[in-house]
Amino acid sequence: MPRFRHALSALTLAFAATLPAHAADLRIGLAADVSSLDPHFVNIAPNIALSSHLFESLTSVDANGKLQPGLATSWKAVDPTTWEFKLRRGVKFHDGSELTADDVVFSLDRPATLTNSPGPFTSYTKPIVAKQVVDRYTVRLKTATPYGPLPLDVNSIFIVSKKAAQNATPEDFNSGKALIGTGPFKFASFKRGEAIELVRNPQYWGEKPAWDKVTFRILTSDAPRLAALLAGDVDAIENVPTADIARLKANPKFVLAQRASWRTLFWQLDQWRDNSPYVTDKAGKPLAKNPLKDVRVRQAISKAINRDALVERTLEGLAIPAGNIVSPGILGNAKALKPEAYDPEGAKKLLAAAGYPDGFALTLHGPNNRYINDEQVVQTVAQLLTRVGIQAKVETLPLSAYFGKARAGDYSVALLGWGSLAGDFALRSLVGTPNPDTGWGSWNWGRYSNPKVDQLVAASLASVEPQEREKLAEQAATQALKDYAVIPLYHQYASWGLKKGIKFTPRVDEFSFAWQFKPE
Amino acid sequence: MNEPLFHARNISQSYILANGWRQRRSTLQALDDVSLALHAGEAVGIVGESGSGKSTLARIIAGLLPPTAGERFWQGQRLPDGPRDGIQMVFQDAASALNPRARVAELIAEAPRIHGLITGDESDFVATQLSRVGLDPQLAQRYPHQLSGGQRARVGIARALAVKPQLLVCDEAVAALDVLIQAQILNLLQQLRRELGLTLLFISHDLGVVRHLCERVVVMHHGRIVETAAAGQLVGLPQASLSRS
Amino acid sequence: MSRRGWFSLILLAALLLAALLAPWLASQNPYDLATLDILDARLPPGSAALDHGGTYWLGTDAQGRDMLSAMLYGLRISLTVGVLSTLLALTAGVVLGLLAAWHGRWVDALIMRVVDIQLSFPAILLALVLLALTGPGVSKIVLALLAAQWAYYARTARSAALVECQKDYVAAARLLRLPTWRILLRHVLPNCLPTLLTVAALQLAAAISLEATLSFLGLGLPVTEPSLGLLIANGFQYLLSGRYWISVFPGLLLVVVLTSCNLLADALRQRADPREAGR
Amino acid sequence: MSGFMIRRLIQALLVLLTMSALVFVAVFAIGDPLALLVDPQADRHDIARVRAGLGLDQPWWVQYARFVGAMAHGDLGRSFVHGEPAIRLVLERMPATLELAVAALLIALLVGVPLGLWVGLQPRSWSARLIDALSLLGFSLPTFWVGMMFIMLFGVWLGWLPTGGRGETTLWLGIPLSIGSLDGWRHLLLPALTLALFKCSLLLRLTASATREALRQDYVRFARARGLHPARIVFVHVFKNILIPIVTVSGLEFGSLIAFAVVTETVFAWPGMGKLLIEAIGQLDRPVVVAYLLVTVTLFVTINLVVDLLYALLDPRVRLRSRP
Amino acid sequence: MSVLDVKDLTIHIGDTKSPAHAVDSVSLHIERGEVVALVGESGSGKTLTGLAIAGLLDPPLRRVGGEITLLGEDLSALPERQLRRRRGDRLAMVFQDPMATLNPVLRIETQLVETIRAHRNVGRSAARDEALAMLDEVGITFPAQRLRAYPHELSGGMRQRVAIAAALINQPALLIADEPTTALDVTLQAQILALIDQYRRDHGTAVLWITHDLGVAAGFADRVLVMYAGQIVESGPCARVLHAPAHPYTAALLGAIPGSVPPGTPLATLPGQPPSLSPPPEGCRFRARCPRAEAACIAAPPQVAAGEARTVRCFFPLVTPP
Repeated sequence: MPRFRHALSALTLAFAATLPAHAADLRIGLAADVSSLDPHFVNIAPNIALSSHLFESLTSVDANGKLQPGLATSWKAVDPTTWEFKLRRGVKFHDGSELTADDVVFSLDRPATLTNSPGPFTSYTKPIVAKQVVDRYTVRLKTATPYGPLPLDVNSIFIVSKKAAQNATPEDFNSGKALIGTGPFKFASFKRGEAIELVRNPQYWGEKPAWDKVTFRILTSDAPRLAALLAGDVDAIENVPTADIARLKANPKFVLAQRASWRTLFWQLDQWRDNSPYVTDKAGKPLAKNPLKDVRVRQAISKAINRDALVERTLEGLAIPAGNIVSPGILGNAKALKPEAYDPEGAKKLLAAAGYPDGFALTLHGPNNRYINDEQVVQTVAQLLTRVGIQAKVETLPLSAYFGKARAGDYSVALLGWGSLAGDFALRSLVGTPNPDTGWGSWNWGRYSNPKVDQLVAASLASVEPQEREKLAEQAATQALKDYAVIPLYHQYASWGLKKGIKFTPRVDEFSFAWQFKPE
Repeated sequence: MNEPLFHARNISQSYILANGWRQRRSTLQALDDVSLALHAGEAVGIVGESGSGKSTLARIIAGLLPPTAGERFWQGQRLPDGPRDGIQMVFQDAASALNPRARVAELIAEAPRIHGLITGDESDFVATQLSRVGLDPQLAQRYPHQLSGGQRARVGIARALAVKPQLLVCDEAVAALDVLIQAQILNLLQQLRRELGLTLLFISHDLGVVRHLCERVVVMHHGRIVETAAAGQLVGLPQASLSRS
Repeated sequence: MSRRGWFSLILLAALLLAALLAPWLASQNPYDLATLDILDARLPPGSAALDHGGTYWLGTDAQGRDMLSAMLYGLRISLTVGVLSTLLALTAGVVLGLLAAWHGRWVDALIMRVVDIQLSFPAILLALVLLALTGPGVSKIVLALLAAQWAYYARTARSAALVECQKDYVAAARLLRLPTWRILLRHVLPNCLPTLLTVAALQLAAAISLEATLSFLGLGLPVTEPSLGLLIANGFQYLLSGRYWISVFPGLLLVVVLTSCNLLADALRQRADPREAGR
Repeated sequence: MSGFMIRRLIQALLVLLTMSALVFVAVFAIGDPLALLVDPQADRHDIARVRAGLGLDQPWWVQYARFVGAMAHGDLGRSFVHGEPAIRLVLERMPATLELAVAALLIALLVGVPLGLWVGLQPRSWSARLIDALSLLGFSLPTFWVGMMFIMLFGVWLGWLPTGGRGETTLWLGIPLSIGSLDGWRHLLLPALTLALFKCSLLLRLTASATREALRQDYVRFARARGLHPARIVFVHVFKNILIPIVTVSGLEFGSLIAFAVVTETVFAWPGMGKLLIEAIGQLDRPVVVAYLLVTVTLFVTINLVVDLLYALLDPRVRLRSRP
Repeated sequence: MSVLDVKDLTIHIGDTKSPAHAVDSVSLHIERGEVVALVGESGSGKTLTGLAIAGLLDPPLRRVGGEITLLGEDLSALPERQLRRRRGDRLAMVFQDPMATLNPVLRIETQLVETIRAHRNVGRSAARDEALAMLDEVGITFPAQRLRAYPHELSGGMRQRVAIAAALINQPALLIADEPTTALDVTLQAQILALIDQYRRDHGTAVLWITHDLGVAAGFADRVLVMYAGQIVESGPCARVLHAPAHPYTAALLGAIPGSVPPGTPLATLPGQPPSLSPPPEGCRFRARCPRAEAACIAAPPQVAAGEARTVRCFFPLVTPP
């Protein structure tokens, strides 16, 4: 074999030739492992992504995050607390049986019965207090109070075949026995931690996918995943490592598909304690009061962050600076809110005005294995804060430890990334006044609390009128960000690497759906 | 005056041998009901082939090894287990009997210093002890490996004598030495015994050496004393067929 | 000692010195965020800094940190962790090993059973689980390494001490009625030292390597205290894209450290075992 | 013999109990597995329900006592994340790890022993000095770094071998193995080499010093005095003696190969038990961590036992004597 | 014709610049059926002489001169391959420690049979029969059972018998015995001596017996050679040398044996230690310890004065060799 020196082209030449893919086969390298094939067992993205190939929901979401008909062709609120869904007729499960309203009710009931699920889907089914089968193709769902996002919520609940799933165990799902859905693909095989194979469902009601067979390879480490693409072992990968974006772009054998995703990263700042644990003066002594409670300080921090440099250098262009809590195009994104301009002088002035002309010291906390280059982002921000006089230390932890501590309110300034298809949803969790009983503010680590915001969010969630809901959600966001309830950093990019000759429509929710890959 | 200086009564020693794999235990009787009395100023030899138990007996007498059964008496007083002032030992392998990381001076002076036996200057003390065993006091700053075999043997003797023992147990003290050096050490022991009035228990597999040095000889075989006699009148020794010409 | 031994000793001394003097040798304090400039991120070796006149001889990392400075400080941490855990484990192991050898019977049985159990479980797994328990940090990794390594020293110290205790000079010391502590510390221990030092040099390398490995796995040190292992790990993602310097240079330094420790161990072993000296 | 086995088993049990207690405390102390798994929108009741469902609402000692009780019945619990019996997840991954470890051990033996013999026999030749120096280097290279360098060299610069994953597997006696296909071999080679390098150096140095030691023995001199052919002296007299430490050490090192597979599997994305462990630690999937420990401890005990038996087989001095 | 004839054997230790002259111009010869004892203190060079004759010197030991003739063949000129064919066949050697000379992991049978088959084209089973007979000849009871045994299953005395059997199995003309009884008890010593003596009588084997023990030499050897500091200082028929030593060193050795004087009286001793041999002292190597030394002893090394059957390397011998 000749010795090639140019790494990337060498790899392609060497392997693309030796391992040709079948024309109608698609192999995708996934960045996260699928832990269970039971579509109702754990509510985590990799599982949902896979289940979406085999199952469908009443509603669906398109690449831009907009709600579309799914197994229901239409839905409407017949009264403020009752939603009626009309089912698509003639939809067949993989075993040939027809989808009926019974299957829908069974599927909506099922999450609550899985008692040992570590991440149940019950938060989506809980608003539904009653389910009513009107006829074979019509279902009515009742809520206790007016609830606008219900059609979006049911998008998360996959409709399974009652017959197949009724007495199935997780093992039955993982072996494929109970994996009977209506989706565009049928289950073929599952090698845990390695690969999942699906084949085309010829009876699919909608547009049939272009591929006879789809293989998902689990490649959780960045380098091997990229290498697999370069070597031709897979035709497409998700989550192209930032370090390799530029090289992939330059390589004519490959195509990069990118778009801003739904995930926004921002800082949560402690706004409830008078003595925040990680905020001190520069000598490490406690301060008289918590500077983060002062909106000028929060604004100063925002101004001190050079979002352009952060995006350009630390993320290698894989993000866009953010001034909003949800990404552009998503309900609740207020176009008037622009990213805060980099203004270190202004930041210093604000600090001085707030009574901290010499700054103070704080510790930034963040995860080190969750978001793109998260650890680096925290360090870069620390660097930038230090330049305006806020002496910043960095502490990053693995996700397993981080989220638990962050939710317990252990930190003063902590990094969080949030992906949501609706602004009011996000605001409810992130800036709503915390209330464990209602689930409001469950991720409001800084315990920002503003009744006005709460009101606007509640109104938005209760409105079953889309336009009105959008307006209210934007108002709520604008109000929260005016208070610097959180400090948005950027909207993360999602990127896919594709072999030339394959087209892909990038999705805002970062999912890699096989049917959205098409041969050119 | 008939009271012996040291008396060992009904000493027995057995070891349990455990087989690592099968945990089957067997007992090895190293000493079987041995009694021995040593009178002040006397030189007694113990001979026997290897495995006859003579070295075990020496260690029990010195207090290095607690016996399985039996008692030791010092001037009529029962001795507890463990070493006792007044009994010292000279070992077979002088190389292993001297701490390789201590200088000669430290080897000799360490114990007397701790027990408060040095009244004057310590280097004088060491010099005296060295000259007594016929060594040049200049050797005090040497390490054991810088000495010849004969010099090491002398240092071993000097160390034992430095704490003023009354009973000196010599366990094969000359066995590893070439015949010429052996002769020197034997001469030295004899001279010291005369000068200091030492009681000597001399253990050896070499009957010639024992006969040369001791008035009384004890013969051991398979852990028992099979014969005790004045050195000149020894009969019935198992290895008599090869006594030296 | 052999030429190789002296070479390794001098090399180690130089590394130690470099680590000690890191604040004066390094052009930048990689922990002082104010000296970093994100705009200098990931510059190749030999690049000039954008705003001040300096040169990044070994390039910069993703934060714009001078690699050479980061490596000097990383060396400092790696050596601190290695030396500290080795000293602690050596002390603990020696005390327990001597105790077991001298006392024998049930004390020996108890200590050695624990040692057996400990040694039947690979050090890396034990350290891994312990670190997962305690979280990252210099003191925590030192504790984890101590827990993972003391048993080696205890076993070595015990067997060496047993050999020494069989020797007649110990019997002579007992006959001379020297205090037990004196016999153990002044007579037995010095004679066990050559063996123990050999093991210590080997285990020093093992400790540094283990720390690097654990940091690589994300379980060792926090990102703000990057040891050589963490520097390597941080550069891993840039390896395929050709920005090798972020990972390769700290790796080379680590290899030099480990090799010199092992060279020293080799030389010490030859010294302790004169039969090996002819080589 | 049986006493010996019983002692070993008790030892294993103690290791397991200690380690699993540590893991229980660890998971309790580090964080909350639920924080990772529960849906972000979940409210307090949801979380409490899940917590109780997994038994995580109890203090760790209660959880531990329950675990020990269940373990006595052969139940190690279900993975929090996967919902399947934890032990099955680990066993599923075991063939990949064992295959990697066996391949590494074979490489280490096939390369290390002959070279070590050469170094031991000809310590003064320049080739032996070179091999000796290289082995010291190999001994000093951290496994994970070697893996990275291999990926860079063979995967990226030269493009000869894949950089990760397991490749194609074929079933042998119902166990998926890589060695049945070229693709499998190509994927196995780099991780196996990485894992083997340290052990190879270790075995090389061990063989060399054992050979030197054996050559100094009187029996070698006596064999020469009897006019035996040098080849017979080396390959029968010396080799049979050095085989004893080689087999003992390889056996014991096999255990550490399995442990170090954690690193190699992470670097090469090799889907074995080690990678599962790291993932499980990351997700605080306690049952899987404990099951991993159980499986490895069992493996280590078995290995130690096999080593003891081999030792007895090779060294007549410790052989079981037949009843007279 | 002598079985063995050694002329001016010289052995150096260490580097070429300042080697220790461990063995210096040693000459000796042994007749068929004769037992020659080579006596000396440790470090006198007696073992090296034995190893050199067998061609078993390894670096840093070097034979730098001398001729070794075995059965009329000059061994010193032979390449190692040829020399190997002689070892174990025409000449054999046994060593001091019976615990270490047999390979612990090979059966007795293997070690005996390989020795036969290394030199003679004999079938495996025939070789086994020979081995059995040899074990019987060296006085091992239940030889068939012992043949299957491993060395550790035998006692020390039995092991030395097996080693001797392995050495003698090809009926060598010369047996070099390097202190084979030192590690054994006196009773066993006597048995081994008797065994070798018997074998010599039966087969006419010449024996070079290396020992530090004049006592052993006295009862057994025909002739005795006394070595001091790498040189043979006296040689002659055993009885005459021991009865009337000519060299002062020999006399000192005899005088140092307990029993040579009445119990309680001092033994004769020599002051000092053997000299360093790198380089060896000028003149007589013994002079520093010699009670008879005079100026002449410093000036030049004494030449060997040879009588009919005795030699002595001394200017002032105690008796003149006849």
